[in-house]
Amino acid sequence: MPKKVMVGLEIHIQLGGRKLFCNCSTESSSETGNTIDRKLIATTGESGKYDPAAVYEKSRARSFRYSVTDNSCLLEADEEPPHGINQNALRKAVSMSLALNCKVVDRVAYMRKIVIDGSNTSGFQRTAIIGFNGYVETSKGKVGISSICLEEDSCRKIEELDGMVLYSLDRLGVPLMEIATDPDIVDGEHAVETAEIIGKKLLLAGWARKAPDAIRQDVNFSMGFGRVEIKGVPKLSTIKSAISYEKERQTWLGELSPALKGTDWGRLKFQDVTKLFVNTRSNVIAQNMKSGFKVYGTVLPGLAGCLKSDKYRMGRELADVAKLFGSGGIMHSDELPGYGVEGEVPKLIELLKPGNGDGFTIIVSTPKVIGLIEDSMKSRLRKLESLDLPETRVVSDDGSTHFLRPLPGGERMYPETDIPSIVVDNSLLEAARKDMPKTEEELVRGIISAYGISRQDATVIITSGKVESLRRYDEMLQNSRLAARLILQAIPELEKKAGQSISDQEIYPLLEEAGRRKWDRQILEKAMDLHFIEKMSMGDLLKSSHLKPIEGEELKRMIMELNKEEAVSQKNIVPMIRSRTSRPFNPTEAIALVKAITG
Amino acid sequence: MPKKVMVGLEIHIQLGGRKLFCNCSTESSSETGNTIDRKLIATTGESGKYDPAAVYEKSRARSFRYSVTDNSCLLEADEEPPHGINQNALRKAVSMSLALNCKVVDRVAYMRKIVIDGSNTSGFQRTAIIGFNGYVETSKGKVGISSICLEEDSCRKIEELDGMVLYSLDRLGVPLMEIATDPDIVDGEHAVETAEIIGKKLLLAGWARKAPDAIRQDVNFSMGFGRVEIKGVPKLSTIKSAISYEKERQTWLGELSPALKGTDWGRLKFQDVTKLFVNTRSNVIAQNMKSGFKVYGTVLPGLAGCLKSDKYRMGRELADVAKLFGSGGIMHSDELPGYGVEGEVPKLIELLKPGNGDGFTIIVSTPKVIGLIEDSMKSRLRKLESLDLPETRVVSDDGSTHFLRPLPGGERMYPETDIPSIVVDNSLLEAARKDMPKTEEELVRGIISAYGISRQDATVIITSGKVESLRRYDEMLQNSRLAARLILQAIPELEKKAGQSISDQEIYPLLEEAGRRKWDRQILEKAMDLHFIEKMSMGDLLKSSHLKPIEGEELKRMIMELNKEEAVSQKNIVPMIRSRTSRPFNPTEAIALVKAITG
Amino acid sequence: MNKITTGTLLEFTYKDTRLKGVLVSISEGNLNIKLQNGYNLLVPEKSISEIKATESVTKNSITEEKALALEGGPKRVAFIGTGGTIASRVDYITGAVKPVLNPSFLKESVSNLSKFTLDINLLEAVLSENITPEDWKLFARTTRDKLARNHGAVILHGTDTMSYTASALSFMFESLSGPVVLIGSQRSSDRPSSDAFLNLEAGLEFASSNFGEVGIAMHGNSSDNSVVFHRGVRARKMHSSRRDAFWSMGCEPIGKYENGKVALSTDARAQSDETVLSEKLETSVALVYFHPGLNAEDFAAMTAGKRATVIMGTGLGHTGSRLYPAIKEITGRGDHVLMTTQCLFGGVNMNVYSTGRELLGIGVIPLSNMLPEVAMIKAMHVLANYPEEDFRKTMLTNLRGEFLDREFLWEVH
Amino acid sequence: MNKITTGTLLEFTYKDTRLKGVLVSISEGNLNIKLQNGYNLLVPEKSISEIKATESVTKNSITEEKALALEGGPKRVAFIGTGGTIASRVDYITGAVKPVLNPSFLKESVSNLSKFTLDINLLEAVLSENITPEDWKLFARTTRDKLARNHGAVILHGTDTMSYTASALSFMFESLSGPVVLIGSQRSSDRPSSDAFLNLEAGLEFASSNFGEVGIAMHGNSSDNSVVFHRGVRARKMHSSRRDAFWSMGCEPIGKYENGKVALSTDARAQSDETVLSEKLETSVALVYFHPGLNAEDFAAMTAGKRATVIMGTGLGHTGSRLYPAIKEITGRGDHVLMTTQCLFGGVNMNVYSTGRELLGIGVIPLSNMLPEVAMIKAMHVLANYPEEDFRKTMLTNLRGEFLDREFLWEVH
Repeated sequence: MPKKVMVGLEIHIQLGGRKLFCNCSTESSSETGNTIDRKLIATTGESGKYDPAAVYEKSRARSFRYSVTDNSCLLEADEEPPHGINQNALRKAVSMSLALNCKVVDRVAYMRKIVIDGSNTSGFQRTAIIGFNGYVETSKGKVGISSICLEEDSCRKIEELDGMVLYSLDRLGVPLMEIATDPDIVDGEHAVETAEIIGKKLLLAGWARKAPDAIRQDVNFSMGFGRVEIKGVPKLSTIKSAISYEKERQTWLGELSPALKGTDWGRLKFQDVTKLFVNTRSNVIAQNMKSGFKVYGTVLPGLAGCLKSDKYRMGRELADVAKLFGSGGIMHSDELPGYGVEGEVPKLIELLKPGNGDGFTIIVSTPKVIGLIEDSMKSRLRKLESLDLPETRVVSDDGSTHFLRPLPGGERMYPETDIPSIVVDNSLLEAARKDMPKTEEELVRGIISAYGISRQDATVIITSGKVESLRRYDEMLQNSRLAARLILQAIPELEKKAGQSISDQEIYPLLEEAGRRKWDRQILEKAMDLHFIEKMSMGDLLKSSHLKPIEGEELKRMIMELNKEEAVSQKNIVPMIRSRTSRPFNPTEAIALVKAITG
Repeated sequence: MPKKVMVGLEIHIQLGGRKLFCNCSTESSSETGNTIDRKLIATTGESGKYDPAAVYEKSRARSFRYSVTDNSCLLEADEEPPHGINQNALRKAVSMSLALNCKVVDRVAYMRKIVIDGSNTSGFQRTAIIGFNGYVETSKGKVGISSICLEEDSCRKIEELDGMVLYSLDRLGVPLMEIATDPDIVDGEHAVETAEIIGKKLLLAGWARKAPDAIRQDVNFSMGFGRVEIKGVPKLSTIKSAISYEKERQTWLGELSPALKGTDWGRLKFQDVTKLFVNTRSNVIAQNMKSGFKVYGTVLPGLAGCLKSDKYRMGRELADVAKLFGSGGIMHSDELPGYGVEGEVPKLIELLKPGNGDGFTIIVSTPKVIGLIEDSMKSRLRKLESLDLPETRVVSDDGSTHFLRPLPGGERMYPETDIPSIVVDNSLLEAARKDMPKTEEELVRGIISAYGISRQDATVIITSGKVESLRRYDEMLQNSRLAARLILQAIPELEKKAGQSISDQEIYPLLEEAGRRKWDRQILEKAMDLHFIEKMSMGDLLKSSHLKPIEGEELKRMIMELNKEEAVSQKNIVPMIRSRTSRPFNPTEAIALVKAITG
Repeated sequence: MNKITTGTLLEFTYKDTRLKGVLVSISEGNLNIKLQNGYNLLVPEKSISEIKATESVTKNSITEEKALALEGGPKRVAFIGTGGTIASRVDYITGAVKPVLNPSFLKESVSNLSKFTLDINLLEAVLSENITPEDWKLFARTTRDKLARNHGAVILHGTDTMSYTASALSFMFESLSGPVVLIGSQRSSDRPSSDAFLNLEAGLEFASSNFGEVGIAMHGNSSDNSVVFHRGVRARKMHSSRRDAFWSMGCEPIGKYENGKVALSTDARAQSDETVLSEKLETSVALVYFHPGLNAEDFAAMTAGKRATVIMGTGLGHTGSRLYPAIKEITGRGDHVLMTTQCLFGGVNMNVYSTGRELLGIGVIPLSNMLPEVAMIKAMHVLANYPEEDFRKTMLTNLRGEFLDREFLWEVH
Repeated sequence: MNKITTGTLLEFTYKDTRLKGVLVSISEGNLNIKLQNGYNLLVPEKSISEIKATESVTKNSITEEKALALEGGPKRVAFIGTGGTIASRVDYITGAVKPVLNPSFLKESVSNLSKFTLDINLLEAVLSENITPEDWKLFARTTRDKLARNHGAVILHGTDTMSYTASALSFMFESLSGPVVLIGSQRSSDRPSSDAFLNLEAGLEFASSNFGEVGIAMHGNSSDNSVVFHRGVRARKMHSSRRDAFWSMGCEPIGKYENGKVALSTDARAQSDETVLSEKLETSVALVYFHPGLNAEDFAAMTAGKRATVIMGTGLGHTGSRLYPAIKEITGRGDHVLMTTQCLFGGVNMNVYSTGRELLGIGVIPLSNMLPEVAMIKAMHVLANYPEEDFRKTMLTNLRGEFLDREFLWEVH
């Protein structure tokens, strides 16, 4: 009988600013065009044994190409030791530990976690425990926080080519806070709630990178058949569907497993059946054959009717394996004839000779990997048969989960000797305590008092994670109302007009100039318009007459002239001036002038 | 009245082997693809004055691109000081000095001769006097040898682009022996004879590079109007025609000059007449206009009828100037209408308003250089008017000579301080004396005794300048007859078959292997065939069964088998074996075997 | 506390939390404990309580037989360990590094290992920064002995002073019956990204190729796609951490390993019928880095009693005139002063400027484009193995390719 | 013979030949005579006869007024000469080099000269290899005085020690009202191919740009198409003879002059309102090149009495353990030992290997990627201008860009 569902979360949050072990920015604006090619060799773990995930990766024998970006240096290229730890990131991790009621370690000791899928150029990820044994209050009781780690993010995968994976170095080394809960979560809704509570703390603190993938969740799921780690759940809503998918999957596997016991998996043996498909009407197979692929077929012992029925989905389990080796998937006996494969089916049966209860399948692949696929399918079937389910899975947008690789073992972690251990002393603890994420109410009050803006504006700024922007804008402009207006109104309008989002990095140079030249709102907004909509360069912009305000005598003259054309009034003067010039002017001044002129 | 014609020769001979100041070979097999771009700045000479040739070159404001070759190093790139002097080249220069009855200097002191046409990356040519005050006997008496210098050769010009000259570094630094005669030569025939006598000494010595341009002559001509230096006369026959061309030219200039005296050259003033040519029927002008060139026209004061008449060729003198600035030439009033320029002539006359006795001309050029052309033409006409004729000229294949640049002055030479002066001591003199170029008879006898080959073969080898090849071949093969056969027969046949010449550099690797493996003639010639005709690589060649001789038991077996097909005889056996295999065999062995078999 | 030995599985309370883990080490009052999730925790001894030692776990340290040979394919290569990152394995618990005793574990990571039969001699491991001329002699003798029975040799060496050792062996071996290939690694072999594996793979191929030189086989660029062979007397470590730290100074490497194949330059010296070793070295040689702050007293102190002094001069081979009296003193007493350039690229040419000519005048020997470190080692070799009167001539003779005949125009950036 | 003075036109007989030429010089028994065809002949005094001194020719040596200013366009640049190839003209008869006294002759060869008004101060010429810290002070004071009246300054300097001077001035100037551009040349200005002209052209443009750093303007490659501006504290002469001898070590130059335009990196420090000079220097600083032959006694001799010792260690910053007692002795007495790497590229990181950790333990200060020579000069500056207790902190603070924040992955060959 399946036991109680136990769910734990691992929430990963990228911190913005500088990278964890070097001085590179967490943001990239370009690639350099340089690439480096590398291989990673599975090394034995601490006990002289190879890590199962590593052995598995080794069997895929891929090489890796890294695209060098402007926010990477020799460290990301694995060409120099870490420079030391980013003190800001460390303080934030300590703050978060405190905020989540964790114990903070006395010494931070970095570890190397072996990862040889190429996502780390070093072949390991550097990670350290900062806090442990905390908790967070939820509507369904306390959920324990088992650990808070501060680690380096991995490379961003760009594409997977034949035997070669292309990664970008831009994300490698971004500080990643990993918050792991105990398996105290009882269901999908509870998982979402827990994630939301933790996520909001971070969001309010404004520490996370402003990027779509800045927060990623992993879900640890178990119902008695071992822990399944579901990687990279992007949205909160997906957590729920992933949990329910996985629960359903493990449930039917539990039902099916007695029937599979004792099957001779050795009979799963691919043979080249390409000749049967010379005149196939399946477009996908025909096209693949044209590209030099072959078609292989095998009996699937005892799997007839379990591959794709009302209850069972063994086909998917096997397709997951096929896909990992670059194959598009499989076509199996529960769905054939179909996909344009019709006439071939009798010939396939004749050739493969499935026995009673046997299914069969075909796959498009190459001689180079078909042996690996066969081995992997057999080993997978043995595990499923014995309900030995621990593994790493990946989630699709629809919440379905797919086999990714075996779970890594404890073998894969050993000390990072290049980084001396860091003493968490009182000054760090104090700084962290000061910096602790505040509640929304605390934040709102802080913003109001610091910047003198309305409660409503402050709340919007806080919940949209724009506190840091407000601080920087205000620092540059020395005008907190203008800074708030930019965030709440001017920039969103500009983005709408431009049809694209505008990052703080892009707007800073303008704001710096605005502060230096003491531009008022009109000029600044005009300048933003010219720069982002009319694409005027900063250089030209600063020289442009468009930004020279009409004021004093000049404004007066213009009003007098307008008055000749049509009688001006305090009411019509502003639109009248606007229709005449695109240069900025102060409406108050114009109205005052009209008042003076018209008496 | 023109005075007596006086002719002197400067004979330049490239020496083969290593370059003069570095360890690069004098021979190049490839370019590296790298280029460097340089400018040269006219510097003041020793007296603080600019050299006239330098000033002239400066007015052309060209930049230079150098193609880096495999036989160039930092020295050719003007990126390091000379390594020291090539002792072999120095010895040869001393030998030649002795052979030409010169005094040899006690100390060799290198000088820098400023040259800023880009042909030297340094902007100067390094040169030193080795011998002076010698002579050579000719049928018309002694011709003095004023000096023998050992200098570095200049860059090879590849092409001249708009404002940029492309040179190759391959030739730069090749040791160049410059033998200058006194102006004792009385006519063209005498010049050819003198050149031949000196040339043969070098040819027999085998020191010259084996290259088409290894020997170049300059002719110094004067008949009372100053020294004209005619550069780069390639063939002996051209010497004669150049001298007679130049004599004729100076003669008519002498006749014409009184008539030109006092002409107001300031009236030569180009104006843009492009609009007259919008619908021209001259293809060449139309095409140039399409490429963005303009047409300019000017009056040529007092030159009507002198431009191209039975006696006078002032048109050529002006065309030479135009060509130096990238223009195709000129079209002048003595040849118009013509070249498709017809309808425009009246309009040109209307526009330019030539006075009585004035000619006019048009030229295709650009606004950038037309001013320079105008200045140069005026200054040239002033010189011709006053019969101030010294200049550097260049010769065409037909013997005609053309203005190149003003003669360089003594200003342009100053000490090369990077090279310490070299003492010519007794050991050097002795070595040079031993090495002195021998007479043909001495050489023939030496070759016969050293290599044991026939007088006839020795003579051919000597007169074709192959003595050094013979020495090297013999050294490698340890077989002087085979070496001689290669030179006299095998290689010429191979070259004919290959349709191209085969250099010693290309054949050395094969000969080295042949010597090491003690190949006989058959195998070697087979190997040469495979390598140069069948283009088999050296690696494949050495592994090839083609080169394994058939001998002993194997040869015997083959003869026995052939005997079954057709009765073998001492007469037919060689062609029979040849028809059966392409592998080498020893005909004498085969005949002996036939003898033994047929008894 | 002290009763608990490392390797024991502990249960203990730390910050009100009950934890379980293996004791890895104790230092400076901190327990280093490996938790069950793989993380190590550094715990101040005084802040833990309720310790319970549950069981003793077998220590996972590497225990292996010292191997003398590793049978494989027909190519016989001597495998000599001297220490360094490449000849070590990491203890995955402490992160500490231990010398390799048996290279058989490399079978998994060095793809061509089975092509070779290794004749193994792992010398006592020494950190390469601690290597002295005495060690060079040991390495040389070991190599000579091994070459008698093998085609070539690979020498595992720390990268810090690898180019010095390569220079020294280059001079000490008058002739070689096969290649001697020094291999190091810039990323330790515990890392999946270590350069050790490809360097070893290439090193074995170089060592079984047909030539007779001492050199260094390391990555040619930052990618894992080629390894180059630098002539020992032209190699220099030019980056403290990159894989391609070693450069052939002013010339191309003489060998390249790429796509499983070795390509050798025609420049590579041929192997000889026998290996001849001249192991004597005169260590009384100074290497002086000239700079504006170096005064005559400093110079005198650095060169006192030295048989030869190699100056890393400025530019084309210059020093301040303030050193001339001290230099004259040295040449006057019959000892030698040799000039190289601290620019490292290009050579000295002391004819160009008056300073150079003056130094030549007081007996300084200009060493063209010989590298300063190589000059120092060559002086050690020449002083010990050649007659005193031949010193100058021998220093100026190109014995092992330490002089470049030509320097090509390459682009620097 | 001795009665004939140089500059006299002689007729004489040499080897039975009657020759005519101007006597240029007499040395070592040889007359150096310039013949009428331009060649110089070196004639042993004893082998000539029938000498006739015909006339005395005006000596063609350069005689010029020392200029104080050169009026031109509105951009005011100080023009400071210190010596070196670039600040000299050749005597075309002897080939000897003389200091420039009046830069007006440059008008012909430096195309943009007329854009500038030069405020000239030609200091007594000194060969750059003879420059000492005292000279740096003179250069610095002169520069400060000139900056008060000009936008920026160019300093003509010999290339041998130019990077040392650039480092020294970088530290000595706490702030600068404009750029200070050191310019040298690798080909003397008598050559049409001299790099001096383009370097000067670019140097003047850099000196009139808006930033406030000390650096070196020299060719960026072998072609005459661009000149780069190297930050003083990151520049090093890396080739003895090439035009592009100076490299920005491990980073891009901060400025580039190409097609008549200056492009500055955003990295370039802004100019300040005023120029502040801290000219004091403590010269008791040693620079020690560590190598396998360096023993503890040598080390002790080189560092005796020095306030600070900069070690050019191996790799990531190591020395042999044989030096530890001597190092401890130095740190024990309160003096300083600083670690850099002889690799020159990359930095020291003394946490990676045990050797590094031990050296840290005995008080060695690791200087990351600071260049060794720069470290030595910075130590001179810091010892003289900061409180003793701030030495370590100040050495580790990035004062002038001497530390690289990041090193990019560039390809080396």
